[in-house]
Amino acid sequence: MTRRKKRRAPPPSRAELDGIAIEQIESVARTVHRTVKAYDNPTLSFPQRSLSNVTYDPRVGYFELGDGISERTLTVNTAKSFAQMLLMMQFSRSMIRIDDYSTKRDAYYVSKNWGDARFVEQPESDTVIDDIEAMFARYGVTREQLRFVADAHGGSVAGQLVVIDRDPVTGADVFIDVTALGSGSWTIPTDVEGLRFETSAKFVLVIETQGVFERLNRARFWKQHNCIQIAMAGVPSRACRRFVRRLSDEMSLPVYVFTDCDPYGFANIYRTFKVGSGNAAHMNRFFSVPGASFLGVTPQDIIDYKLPTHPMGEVDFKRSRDALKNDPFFSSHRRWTKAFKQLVAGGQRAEQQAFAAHGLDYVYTTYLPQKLADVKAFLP
Amino acid sequence: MTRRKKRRAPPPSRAELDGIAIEQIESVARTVHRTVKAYDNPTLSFPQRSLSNVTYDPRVGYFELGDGISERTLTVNTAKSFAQMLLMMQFSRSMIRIDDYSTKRDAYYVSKNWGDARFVEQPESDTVIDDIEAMFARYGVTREQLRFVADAHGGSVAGQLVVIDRDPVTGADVFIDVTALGSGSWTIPTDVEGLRFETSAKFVLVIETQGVFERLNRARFWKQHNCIQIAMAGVPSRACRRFVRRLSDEMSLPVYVFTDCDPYGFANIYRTFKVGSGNAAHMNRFFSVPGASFLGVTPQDIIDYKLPTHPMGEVDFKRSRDALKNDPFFSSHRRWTKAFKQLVAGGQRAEQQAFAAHGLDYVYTTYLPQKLADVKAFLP
Amino acid sequence: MTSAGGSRRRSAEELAAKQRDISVSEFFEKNRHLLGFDNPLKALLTTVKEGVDNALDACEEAGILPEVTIEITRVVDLAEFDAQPRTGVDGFTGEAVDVDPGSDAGPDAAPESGVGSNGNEASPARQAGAGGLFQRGLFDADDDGETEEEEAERVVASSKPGSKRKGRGIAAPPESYVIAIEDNGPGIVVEQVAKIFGKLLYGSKFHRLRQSRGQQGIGISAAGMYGQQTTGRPVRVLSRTGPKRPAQYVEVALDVQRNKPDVKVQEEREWVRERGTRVEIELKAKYQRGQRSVDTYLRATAVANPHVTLRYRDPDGVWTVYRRASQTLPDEPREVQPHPDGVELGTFKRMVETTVAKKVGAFLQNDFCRVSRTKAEEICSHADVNMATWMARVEGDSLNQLHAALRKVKLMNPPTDCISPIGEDLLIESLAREYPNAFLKAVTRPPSVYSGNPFQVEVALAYGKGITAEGSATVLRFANRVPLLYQQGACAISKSVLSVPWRGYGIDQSRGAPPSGPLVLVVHLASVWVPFTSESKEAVAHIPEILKELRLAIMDCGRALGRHVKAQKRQADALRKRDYIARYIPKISEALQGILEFDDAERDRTTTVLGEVLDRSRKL
Amino acid sequence: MTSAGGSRRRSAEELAAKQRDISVSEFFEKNRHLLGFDNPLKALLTTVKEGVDNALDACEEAGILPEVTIEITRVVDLAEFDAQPRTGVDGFTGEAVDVDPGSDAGPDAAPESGVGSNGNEASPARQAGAGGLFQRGLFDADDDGETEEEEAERVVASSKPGSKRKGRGIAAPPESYVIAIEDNGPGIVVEQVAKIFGKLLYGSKFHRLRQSRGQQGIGISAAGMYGQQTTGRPVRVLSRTGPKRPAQYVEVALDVQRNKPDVKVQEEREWVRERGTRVEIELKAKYQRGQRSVDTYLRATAVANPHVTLRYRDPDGVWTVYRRASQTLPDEPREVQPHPDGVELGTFKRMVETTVAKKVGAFLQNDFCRVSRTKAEEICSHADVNMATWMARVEGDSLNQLHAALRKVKLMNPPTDCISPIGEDLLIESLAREYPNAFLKAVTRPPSVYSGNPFQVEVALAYGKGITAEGSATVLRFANRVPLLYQQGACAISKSVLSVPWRGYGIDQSRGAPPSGPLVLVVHLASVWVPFTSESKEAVAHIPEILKELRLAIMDCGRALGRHVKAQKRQADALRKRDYIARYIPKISEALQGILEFDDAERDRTTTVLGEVLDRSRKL
Repeated sequence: MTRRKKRRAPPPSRAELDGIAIEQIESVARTVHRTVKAYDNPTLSFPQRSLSNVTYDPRVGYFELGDGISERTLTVNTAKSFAQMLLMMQFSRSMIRIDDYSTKRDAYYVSKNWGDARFVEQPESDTVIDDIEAMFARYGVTREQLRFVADAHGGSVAGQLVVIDRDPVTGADVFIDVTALGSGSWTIPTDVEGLRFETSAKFVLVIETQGVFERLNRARFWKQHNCIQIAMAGVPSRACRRFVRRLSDEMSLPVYVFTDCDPYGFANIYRTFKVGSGNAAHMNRFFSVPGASFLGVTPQDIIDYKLPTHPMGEVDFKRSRDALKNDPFFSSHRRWTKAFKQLVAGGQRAEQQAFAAHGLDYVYTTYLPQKLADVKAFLP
Repeated sequence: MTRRKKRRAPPPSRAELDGIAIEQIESVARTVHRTVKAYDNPTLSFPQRSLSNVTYDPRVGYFELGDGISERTLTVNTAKSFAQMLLMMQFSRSMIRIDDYSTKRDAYYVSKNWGDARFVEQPESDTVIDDIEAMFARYGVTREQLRFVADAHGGSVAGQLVVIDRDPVTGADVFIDVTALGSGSWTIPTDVEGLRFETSAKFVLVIETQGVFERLNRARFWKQHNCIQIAMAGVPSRACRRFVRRLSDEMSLPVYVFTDCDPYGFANIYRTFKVGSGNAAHMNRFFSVPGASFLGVTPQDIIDYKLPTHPMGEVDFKRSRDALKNDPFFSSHRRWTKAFKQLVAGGQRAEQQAFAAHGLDYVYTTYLPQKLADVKAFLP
Repeated sequence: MTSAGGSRRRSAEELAAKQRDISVSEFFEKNRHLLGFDNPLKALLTTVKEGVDNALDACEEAGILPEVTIEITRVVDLAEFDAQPRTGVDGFTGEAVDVDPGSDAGPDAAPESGVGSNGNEASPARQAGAGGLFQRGLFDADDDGETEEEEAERVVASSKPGSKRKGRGIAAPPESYVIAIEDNGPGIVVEQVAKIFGKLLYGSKFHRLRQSRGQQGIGISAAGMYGQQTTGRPVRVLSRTGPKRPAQYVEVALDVQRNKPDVKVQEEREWVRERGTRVEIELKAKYQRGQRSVDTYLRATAVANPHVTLRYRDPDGVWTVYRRASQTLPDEPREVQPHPDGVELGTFKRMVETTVAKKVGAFLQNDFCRVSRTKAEEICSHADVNMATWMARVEGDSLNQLHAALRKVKLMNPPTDCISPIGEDLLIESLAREYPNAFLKAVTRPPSVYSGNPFQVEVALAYGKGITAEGSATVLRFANRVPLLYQQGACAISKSVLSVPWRGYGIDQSRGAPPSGPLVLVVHLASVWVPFTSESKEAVAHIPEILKELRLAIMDCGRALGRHVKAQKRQADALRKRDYIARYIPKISEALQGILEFDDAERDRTTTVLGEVLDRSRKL
Repeated sequence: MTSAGGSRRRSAEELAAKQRDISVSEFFEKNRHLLGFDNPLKALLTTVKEGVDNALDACEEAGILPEVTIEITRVVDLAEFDAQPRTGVDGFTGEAVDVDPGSDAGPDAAPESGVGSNGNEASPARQAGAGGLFQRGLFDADDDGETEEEEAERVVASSKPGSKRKGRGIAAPPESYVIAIEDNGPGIVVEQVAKIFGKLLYGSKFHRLRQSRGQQGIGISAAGMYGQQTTGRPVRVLSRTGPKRPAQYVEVALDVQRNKPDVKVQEEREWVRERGTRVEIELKAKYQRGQRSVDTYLRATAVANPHVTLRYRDPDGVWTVYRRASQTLPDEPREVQPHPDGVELGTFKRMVETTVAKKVGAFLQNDFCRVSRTKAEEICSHADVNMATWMARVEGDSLNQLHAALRKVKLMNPPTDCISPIGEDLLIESLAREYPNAFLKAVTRPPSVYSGNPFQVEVALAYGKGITAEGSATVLRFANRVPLLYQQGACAISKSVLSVPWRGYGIDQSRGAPPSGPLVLVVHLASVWVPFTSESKEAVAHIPEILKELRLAIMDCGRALGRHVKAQKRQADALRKRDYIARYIPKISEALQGILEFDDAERDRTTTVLGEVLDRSRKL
């Protein structure tokens, strides 16, 4: 294992991050308290999380929240959700104080102690957490800093990478050599903020399916091509996106994404990965990977590699129309527009596994090497 | 890290396993060929994979296939599926020969080269693979030996364990110290047959949700209680089940399962984990973990720990009725019958995360230690 | 086969020899389904309906508060089981009808003076509307799983005696019934009895433009004809026109080939009743309870006729009494002249030929309603005809022009005293008896006109407590106070109910379906001429003007209902809000305390202030 | 309100003074929707129908192969736009009708002799069934999205001239049409013309038990009355009974109050036709193409009447000709005596009173059909009446007993020469012209009886090539060779089609829905008395006996269809299996070669052997 690169700029320490988060929470509470004492109705404001409040500027590189602000002024009708937001902020502050964290589901159960203000269904508490996340994202505080983490599987990592974690109990550094995990791989944890990296890899290959990831891992593809492989297993989790983002930023690595050739692979997976999603735009500044580019499978690959296909369904066509018409990312990239049009014209979609029709090893002996020979040709 | 136990009986080597599989495939093909040459209609026979052909004997410890046999005699109507079964066996043999493997999806795409005998939809090829798996399971050959592997996420491992894998390319031993992965964990690969273990752990704790798994991992629960933690993330994958089975068998470790308190957790997760599933009974002899017992959450825990609950839905009641009436496992264990009746009588279900209502650390500071103090009380 | 032009050729003369007159009774004897005698079940109901309609019309026209007794008696079929001759079933001896008011089993025949004070008491026999009237599906052909055709077929099928006659045609109905309808009306002068009951198309209502239940002079005599056809027995009538005159008993048959009455018996009889008429018709029929039964029909009749007392004895001998709720007769509808709107050329021509007016001006003013002198002049000027033109000179083009001119002048709608609606108050009273705790609303629309015929629409609804919330709303249809039990799907009333945007009023409604929820709708169409889709008077035709009025009336009620539903919701909201303040304000203070770590006194102060702030903003 | 017993009291005498006779024409003038004149669109079709039905009946009864010409002419409304008097629209001058057979635009009036050889050629004008007749939904009220009521409303609405008259009643139809129906029949003797066209309920068919299109003697005179009512114009008739007699022209109006003809003009005229009748009726109406149109009606008429030639000129002046496919007249249906089954007591009584027979035995044998001497004796013995009893003595109980006895004796079904079915061959020929490549099957059931009326059911179906496979099957309904266009849902024919288990015949059918797929059904009910649900003759009533026969006939056809579908499927299966062997056997050998690694020669041998093994097992 070689350690070619060191991290470039040290991220703020955990203690610093914690201090900022607590100060922001208290500041909001103080304003509310002050307003009440002045016999006025207090207001909590946070960015609108609707699609209409999203902008895309290719120079920024990810979907941004616009200036649209939701204000929740305390009235009879809002009393319950107002109380719930403040209670959730209080809960967040207490977690920071004792260095704990919770999933959305945990938080939902914690609310069961709030008496009448408890949540009846988890979607209600999820919404409040999302609102709070959006509120504090304006001050650069992420949800993870507020100590709300995702319960989702974080994705798998294989390849030329050493992750420097710390022991959660002792706080001592732990060096995880990802090359030394045999046929297995390393699972990305839900909170990746404190991780540091050492790597000699030249790029990160992000793969849609676990199946193709494992085939490449078995073949030690990452060794041959000196890279880091990551399996998203569908739409990437927040942790996975943040992990790749940090790898990309701090290790200056290009990121190549390899998905199925269908509107879901293009829009829901790749576009989300690269520029974020419209309805969670407040967090894209932390979670998008603007440095990513699209390796394949492209509609042209279907032709060039004579791939077995499936006819596109109605939902595929609808997604394509939406992407071409309503998605600022695709419409600002002519090559993507062309690719979508080619896809729709062909009416056929293809999967990563389709290369198996040419032999199980075809994908790593032929397709990927051929594509990697010309990374400039990747879709933006 | 201490290495208290060594594996007890060395499993057959890969080469031995491969030889057995190839011999069995060729034997079937030879019989077919011989029959044809005698101008007779050849027959392929395999165990019926229907629920009606499943038996449960608590002394065996898992659901077994009965004596029901499906015969596919070659006629005009069966010509296509007959050809597909033989072609799939040929494909399996060729994979063993070149030491490759494929997912079901890969196999589906490989069939695209079979001309008229190709599959149109993946469920068709899945069925053929299942039939072949059942056919060869009678000779002790697993699907993994036939080189068909699952595409599913295999589960995460943390705790007192060293996995001895081999480098897929060089074949050299690779030692993976699972204690040294920081806040992350080790992903179980799809094929666990060749793995060996070293551990000082006293038990294996199998956890339904990734969220609780991570909370315990962060708290270094496994260090404190000297155990191995495994996250199933829902119904356990074949790899996860086989991995735990081998840990249990070869390291003589008791296995404790920790799921939600609902019919899904009891029947679909725990029962599948321990005795296998009815409609894939041919593989239970390899994949079930008869040494497992059920730690919780039990219906009695709901009362004892005052857990927040959700009302059971219609589907929950239906699953409970099915379990009580049709499931030989539950009906042969009086304590489980009682537990189900208590669940139905209460009409409420509870999740692992529900302990968060008493504090985020309650589950590992209070609940689990209290339960582990009396493992004899675990449900069978 | 006979080849063309072969031996079959017949001359026009040969064919002409076969041409014959057909009497209207022969026609309807063969087409009795047109009059509602499709099957034995329906024949029973139709006969009761025609008898009750006639009795009520007669009483009202004579200015008498109606009391009608209906008795249905099952009789042994003499032809098959009994060779003994018979006279009368009952009712024609004084005792049988003179029901003892003190008898528990008998009908409630308390004197008029006592009825007022008893009006709201439960009567001893089965009381009207005892739970059953507004039960869902009672009037709803579509709700009960059995369609009208299936019902009819079952009736026919069950009337087949055994397998011996299998496949050889429809057997006669298995049972005979005597239906007796008795009223306290003015009686019928003896000379008219034969014609009224023994001749189709004879009556007082056809030529007048005035609201009445009967219209054609065909119903009761058709019932008599059906009875005669199926049992061979004539209609029996007992009638008395005043205390000083004797009661007259008449047995009259109908000579079908000539449509003429054939009087079999005519004699004086003793009768305890001072005035009134009793009609008995014996017919093959089938009696059955449930929807579209006589019981249902009478219950509904009582709803739409709160001024009527009905006493009913079913074939099992059980009496049911529906007492009147109102002591006043409805306003008497007046006759009107035809309105120029909707008078077709043919009718106009006939009016020109038969008028007594000498000159055009007078003709227009006298023979039409709503034509003043000014309007007549206007019409004449349009037609280029002089007001003083002699009527005898009106022919050819000038006639056509006059007719065309009628439609060019804007006229007032016809007068509406020819219609007598039930009225919003009485409708609400009727519904309130069933649903004392429900929301009630009634709307009587101003009269309107279709094809020159005035009509008026009334709608009442009940919503909420006491009404089943499951399934579709119940719709009760009435035409001129007569309940409509059959052909709900074909009726303009049902169509209008469907067309109203119930969701806008807070009522659930699936696309193309009736509204659902705890809702009962009573819809009444009153008109001088109700346009039924068939002579059996079961469904109102889809006349655009009527559909429009129905829709407006239903929407009127609907809007009131919508306001009620909204108000209910507002009230619930206000309660919820007060509750909110009490529950969530302390939580806000606790959360602030948790974050800012101030003391409990400050927390409580914050709670107090928050409560005041919110109370103030709630009032704004 | 007037209180009870107040000033409103009227006596029976006062009320009696208002009773009046109502003429049948007055009745139907007010109830014209009962006769199919609900709206202007339907009035047009009904008038054409009645005229064509009469023309065909007359020709057939006279033994003449019918040739009927139908002309519909739009006319300017004189009352509004034209003050000039008029006589006739056309047709009453020799030239207008004497169509030149060589003219391309004119109707195909080739002489009889030439038709036989031309029968299968395409005719020059629009040919019958040119793609449109069996198009799905043509006769299907439920398929076209517009219901009959909507259609009617739209018609009424669109006939309202402008907003000026908004809400003031229904305006007259916007257009007048003259409908002329001309036939080559026997003509009508001049004395009869007035009564036939100027009086309701006058005709030759009512009193006979014999299959005919018209039944009541009410249709064509009702059409005339409607025309007179809406345009004021009388019916115009030109008729000639033979080459030696002059043609007679009659203009006749109907005196509605007295139901009497009122002859306006009667004179001799020149006419090129040797024999025949031409009727012209002017009426307010609306013309529209599409389903339930005149065009559709005539096309369907041609299908069920292959012996008829129809020439039709639509309002745009375009001629369409439907040539006869058969040169033979259908068998002439005979009159029959009533069958004892279904004779009700009332009818029986009248027969007893009016018979010419002197004694009971003779009465039973002469006045009923299927009563032999033996059977008469049997009846008498059941009734305990002597065969020699004088008829004058039959009354009271013995009459009832005789009537009851009629039903106790097992009799043959009525004779069936009173019915004339189309026949299986002609039905198939009709369908084959539309679908030369489809599977065809026709079934003519043996005659049966309901209520003493003989009837017969025929069903033909076409399936497969050339028929749209989408949506429901097309069902064409006919009664006595007359197409039924309205009220499909209410008709016994539709019900029977629904009730048949189509899936058993390999045809898709959702629960409660009609069968679907490339299927056309022609269903014909012939009877001496077709039981329609209403006088407008649109739907057959649900008579159990008829439903049963319909079902049997449809199932007969269905079974043949099932065999056809199954045979098709077997054929397809065999093909598929041969294909299977060719495609998959080599794959098995290849797989075995891949596993066992034998050489290509062994692989090919294996393929050969496998093929033989499978071929053998396939044959077993």
